[in-house]
Amino acid sequence: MYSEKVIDHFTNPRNVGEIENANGVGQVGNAKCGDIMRISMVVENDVIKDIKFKTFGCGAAVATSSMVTEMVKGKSVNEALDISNAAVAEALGGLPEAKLHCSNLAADAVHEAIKDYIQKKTKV
Amino acid sequence: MYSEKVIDHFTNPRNVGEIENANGVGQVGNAKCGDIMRISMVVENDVIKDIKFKTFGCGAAVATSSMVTEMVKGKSVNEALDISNAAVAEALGGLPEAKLHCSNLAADAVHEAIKDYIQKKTKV
Amino acid sequence: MKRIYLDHSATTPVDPQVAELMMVYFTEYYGNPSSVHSFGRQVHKAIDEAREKVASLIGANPSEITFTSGGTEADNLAIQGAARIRAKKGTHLITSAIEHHAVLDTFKYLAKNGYEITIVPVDEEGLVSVQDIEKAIRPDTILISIMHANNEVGSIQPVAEIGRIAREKGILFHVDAVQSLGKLPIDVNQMNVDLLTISSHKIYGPKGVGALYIRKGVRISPLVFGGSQERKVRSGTENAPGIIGFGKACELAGQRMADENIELVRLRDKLFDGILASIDRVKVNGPRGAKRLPNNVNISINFIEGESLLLSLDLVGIAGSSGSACTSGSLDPSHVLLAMGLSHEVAHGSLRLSLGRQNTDEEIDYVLQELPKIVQRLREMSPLYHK
Amino acid sequence: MKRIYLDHSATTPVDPQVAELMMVYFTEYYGNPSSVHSFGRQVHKAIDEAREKVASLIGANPSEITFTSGGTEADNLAIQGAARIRAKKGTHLITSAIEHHAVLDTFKYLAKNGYEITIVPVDEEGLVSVQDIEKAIRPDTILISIMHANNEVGSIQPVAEIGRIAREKGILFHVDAVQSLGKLPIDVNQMNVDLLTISSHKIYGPKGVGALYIRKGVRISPLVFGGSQERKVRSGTENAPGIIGFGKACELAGQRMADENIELVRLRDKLFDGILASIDRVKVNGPRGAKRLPNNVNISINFIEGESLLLSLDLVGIAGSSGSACTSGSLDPSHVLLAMGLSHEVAHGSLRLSLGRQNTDEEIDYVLQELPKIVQRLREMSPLYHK
Ligand SMILES: Cc1ncc(COP(=O)(O)O)c(C=O)c1O
Ligand SMILES: Cc1ncc(COP(=O)(O)O)c(C=O)c1O
Ligand code: FES
Ligand code: FES
Repeated sequence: MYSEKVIDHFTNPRNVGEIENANGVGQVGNAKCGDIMRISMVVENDVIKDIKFKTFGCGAAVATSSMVTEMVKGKSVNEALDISNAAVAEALGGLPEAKLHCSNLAADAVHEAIKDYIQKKTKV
Repeated sequence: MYSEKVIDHFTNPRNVGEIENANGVGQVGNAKCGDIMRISMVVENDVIKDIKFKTFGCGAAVATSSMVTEMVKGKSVNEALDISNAAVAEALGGLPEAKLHCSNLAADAVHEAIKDYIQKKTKV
Repeated sequence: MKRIYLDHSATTPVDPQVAELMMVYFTEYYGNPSSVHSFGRQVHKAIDEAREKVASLIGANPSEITFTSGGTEADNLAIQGAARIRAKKGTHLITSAIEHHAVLDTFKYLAKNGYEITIVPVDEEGLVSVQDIEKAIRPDTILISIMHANNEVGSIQPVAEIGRIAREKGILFHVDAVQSLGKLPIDVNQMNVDLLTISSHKIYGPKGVGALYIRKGVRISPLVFGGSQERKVRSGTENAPGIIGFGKACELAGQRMADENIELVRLRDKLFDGILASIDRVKVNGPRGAKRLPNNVNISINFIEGESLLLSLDLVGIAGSSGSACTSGSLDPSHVLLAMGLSHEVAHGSLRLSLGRQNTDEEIDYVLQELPKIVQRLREMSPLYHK
Repeated sequence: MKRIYLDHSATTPVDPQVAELMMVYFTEYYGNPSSVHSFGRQVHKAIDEAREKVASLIGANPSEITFTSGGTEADNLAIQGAARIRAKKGTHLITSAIEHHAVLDTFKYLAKNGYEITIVPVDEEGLVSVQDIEKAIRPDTILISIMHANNEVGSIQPVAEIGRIAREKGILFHVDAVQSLGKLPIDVNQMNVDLLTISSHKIYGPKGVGALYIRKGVRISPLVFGGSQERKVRSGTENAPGIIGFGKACELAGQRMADENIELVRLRDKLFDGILASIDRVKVNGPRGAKRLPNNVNISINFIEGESLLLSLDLVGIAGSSGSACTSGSLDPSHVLLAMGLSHEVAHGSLRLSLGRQNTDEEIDYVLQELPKIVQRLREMSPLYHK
């Protein structure tokens, strides 16, 4: 049911973990099935220098998490905000229909982390 | 579904036909499935000397017809009146449950023919 | 002894290719298609492919195919399911007098449970008239169910025209195509069909599998709940080997239909002509020629009774069927023959010989040699027969 | 790669003896069992024999067995059929929170159609209490439906005691014995059961076949009409090869059950003990010991999610199942685990490994070697996990 690319990202997920000195952290829960994803990132001059994820969820949730971190790493926060859930699913070669909701986790968590970064920046 | 005895009486029915100079004739129809049996017999001194049948009906109807003619041939009419439908079915080694109604044809037709004989006799 | 099977309308042997394929799904790829693991995923994929093959034989989209346990369940699902979901729109349903029991008994059940039904008659050839259907339509009519081809006498109904009328009036149209599948071209769009019943074991697939075509957008209530398989219309662990076998059978039928029909028609007409030439007082039941299924022969042989005839044929190795009351377990002879105006007696003496893929000229010759002898013997036993 | 199948509660492979037997009825003895001719009669006889074998495994009379297309249909037939025929006596039905969807969804359907239902809870081990059932009974209660053994956590219910109470009060008692057939002794008389559901594909028989035991004298309404096969309770051309295969599977199960169970219990407990010894923060779901099916292992592994676990296991060749929401297609994790009081999160991390006839010690060793590594990897990916 999953594409090879999904299986690849699931078995060898990129950027797993938590960054201790992150300046942008976002966590979202998937209302549909109760899953959770946390993104931590280091942003310098509005560019995402480093990013890691932790995910509690299905194969699609893990793969989209991994994929989205690859997609935004090195990008500016504005570019990253433009990346949609659909774009992540597409980059994985598509997801089964029943699993499309899982891809929402990934982009949303990144967007939350960026929001966190912007808020912190504004406060300083 | 049919016993070997039924199949034997069906394939080699005894006493098929019509007796021209019969002095007892009986015909019955099977209300259940619309089938017909006709018995003609020659009775002398209340003994069934000869008997023949014609039947329009299923395998069980044909076999019971054949069997009943064998059972009553040479018997007195009183003995013949004592032969029940169940006895005919039994003599054939049993009939499938759905076919028990067919055995009613056989004994009934014989009894009708005997009635006919007695009525004719009484008139004379 | 020769064994000649001429009862293909009752059921067919499973094609060896189909049986071989199913075997693999019994013992090797046996997973539950709903499972996450590879044992299940392989099966899921094979079911998807089967769905495409079934859909393709009737001009449908794979997503419009719901697998069931057979034609009977599919007929019930279509009719009960449509009646329940449309009850607020109306409660009147139309069918014909010669439908299969799976349709007629379902109509009778609904008639006892708050619905009104109209059963249109047929002519002496077993054909429904489009005008009769049109006249039967009321403002509260919600469903018309007419079979594509009749299982007893092979008469082919004007379903495309009926479909056009139903579509115009916004009435759901169900077609029981169990007998026509693989024998007549079927296109659910050309025929304006909303619901179409098919069954595997009539086309050299396994018994216990069928399907209901449900036009995209048409909703019906399920009969059976739990598990939500088959797009929530039909629950239960999928009969994966059966479905996959059905798919293969559809594929083979699609490939072979054209050639096979030429042969079936030839053998059918040889059988008809041979019987009519060698036995007197025989009546052909149903139309002859193009309005008849290519594989169906049905005659009434006066003065003799069907079960006796079948038994006698069986004793020389020939398997056929009859509309006689004595074979039916019920009290009446075939409702189809009675609806065509046959008397009880004549209906009783009916014989259906339905041809299939493997029948040969030699087999037909053998039947034409044995049948007259048997008829002669039985007529001599019959109180109705006078030379 | 090794392929280890540990999902026997979802479905089993068909036993080679069963498959071989079915093959004969696909291609050689393929007649319709309702036919008069020898092609049909042979099949009729084989179906009768199958019925005896099925009946014998549950202590029933052959005439009390009605074949269906599977467990789901049998559950529906029992519950819908009993509810419809008893509607005048009363409209209240009782079941438990951990029934299969085939039962629960049917109850929910009835609840929307004029019936009242009570769903009794279970304790943290997944066991129904007899007292709860007793308390739920009302004067208008017409049916109690309780499963023999649960398909997810293997808990064995006190059905005999519930049956005794139902019998005393004149309430019909239905038992879904799909998971216990061939694994626990079943005697419909000792258990005071009126209706009992079984399914072939859980005991090494083919998919798409099941049966409903209907106690002599108990009447239920049919779901499907037409043709009057299966004593008018279930119409449709019989799935003869399937039924005959089911019969054979029952015969084999009866012969092997005692020996097989000893082995299953041993492997089950080895798996449990091994997992508990090598992985921390693991919860056993369901009772241990004699109140559990011999072949069922179910655990919740904290901080990880079921589908990820299944996928990871699948990638090393191990097939299991999970009550995770992510595998269910619905939005909620297993209703069984939730009813037992598990939180959403913990239910999510559940893993069911269900053993079968061919599993070996080596296979269990392999699982015990791979599982901890996978759990470790997934936990490291989990935002919930802190060492
Ligand atoms: C016209 C027609 N409809 C429905 C059915 C029922 O199909 P099944 O035998 O698959 O239940 C049959 C065959 O028995 C049939 O000939
Ligand atoms: C307890 C229980 N009841 C009913 C069913 C349904 O049976 P089937 O798969 O034959 O439809 C199953 C299995 O899926 C089950 O485990
Ligand atoms: S005579 Fe009609 S069933 Fe026997
Ligand atoms: S995260 Fe739950 S289904 Fe994908």
